[in-house]
Amino acid sequence: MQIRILHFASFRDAVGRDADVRELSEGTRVRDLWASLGHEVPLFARFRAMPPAAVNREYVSGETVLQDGDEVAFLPPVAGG
Amino acid sequence: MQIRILHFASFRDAVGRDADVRELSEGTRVRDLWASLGHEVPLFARFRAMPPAAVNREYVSGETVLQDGDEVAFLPPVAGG
Amino acid sequence: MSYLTSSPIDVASLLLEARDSDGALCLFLGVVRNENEGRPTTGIQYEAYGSMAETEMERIARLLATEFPDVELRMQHRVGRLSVGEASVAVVALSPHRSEAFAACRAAIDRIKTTVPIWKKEFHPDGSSHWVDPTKK
Amino acid sequence: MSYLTSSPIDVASLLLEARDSDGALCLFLGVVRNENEGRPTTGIQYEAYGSMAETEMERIARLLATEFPDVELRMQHRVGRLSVGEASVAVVALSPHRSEAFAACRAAIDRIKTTVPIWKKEFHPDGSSHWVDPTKK
Repeated sequence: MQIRILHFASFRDAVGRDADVRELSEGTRVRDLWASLGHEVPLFARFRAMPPAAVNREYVSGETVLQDGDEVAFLPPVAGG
Repeated sequence: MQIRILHFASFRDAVGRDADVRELSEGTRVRDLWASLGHEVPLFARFRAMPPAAVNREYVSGETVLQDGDEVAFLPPVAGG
Repeated sequence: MSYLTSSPIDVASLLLEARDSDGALCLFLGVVRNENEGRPTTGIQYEAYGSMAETEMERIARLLATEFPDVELRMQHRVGRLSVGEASVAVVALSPHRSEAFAACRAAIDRIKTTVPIWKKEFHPDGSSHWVDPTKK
Repeated sequence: MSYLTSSPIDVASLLLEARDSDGALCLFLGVVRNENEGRPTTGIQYEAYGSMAETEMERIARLLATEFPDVELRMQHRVGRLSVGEASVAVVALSPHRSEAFAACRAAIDRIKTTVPIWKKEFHPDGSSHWVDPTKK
């Protein structure tokens, strides 16, 4: 199955792109995806805990199982206002 | 000595005028003036306690001794805002 | 600028020109409602002991400047006959951070309502009217 | 109306048209300051995860409508590059009485800052810039 990952703010700067498309095996959880990104992005590897994550524009927990077509984002600390 | 009394809102309605000039003897306190008004204005006689009073546009206590030329006002419950 | 006005409050101009250090602005507007204490209202007449009201609002401003040294405060109270939907009072508090802006704005309107010699007469649909007494609730 | 805007926030239009039952209006404006955490700032770039930010602000509005049933809430957040003195966010709470107007307005801005996916990059006089991380204080 295929999912889309969006990168924002400092995470986009660290990845160097604002989006990635990725093939995942069935049953992949949000936290599995974060762990695999940690092998590619040095900034991500430095996080002790997974940052807030969203699937299809809603906050989700790391246990959420990803589905084909999902839009996933890991969110740097928000700073609106 | 002579003082001026201003009447506002419901107190003006009760008195029928918005100001009075009055001759007072030396040493008259604010609360003495209120008591004497109570003999003339039925609404005032119904007050158990003296309402807030101002002399020359500042809140004062009933013990304040009036001076010649003072501008005195007894204030109905304020309701700004 | 005087604190009392008999013209409609110019809210836009009260909001203008924050200091460069201001990160937060809190505005409170009191608005004439269509009912009070369950009775329908068509309008309100605000009457002030003008010179004392100015003195008293200046005193409130001075005290709040001491309590909230980083806050710039602007206040205006309307007098005269107002219709439903018109603003009777405006308070603007500007400050570097939002906590003091909210706190100073709230403190200002609370004190205005408690100590400034302003009275209001409410008018009702049947043509009757009465002076509002907030102590009788 | 969408919650995000890339144009200057039109505060006047956010203040328009109280309901006849509204006696209180509380506006909060977040404004770009000239310094943050002791460092001078020349401007801020606001970036949003737009579609999710809209969803999240809608969720905040829905929750606050439950917590403050008498309050009408209006919110807008600016995105893009802003200069010192420009408004980045506006919250308006209208209600019959002032307590709920203040409380709902404060709750809204607090939640916007906590959960809406918006980020800001601060620019400094020396040309450098950095993403603000409120968790590192």
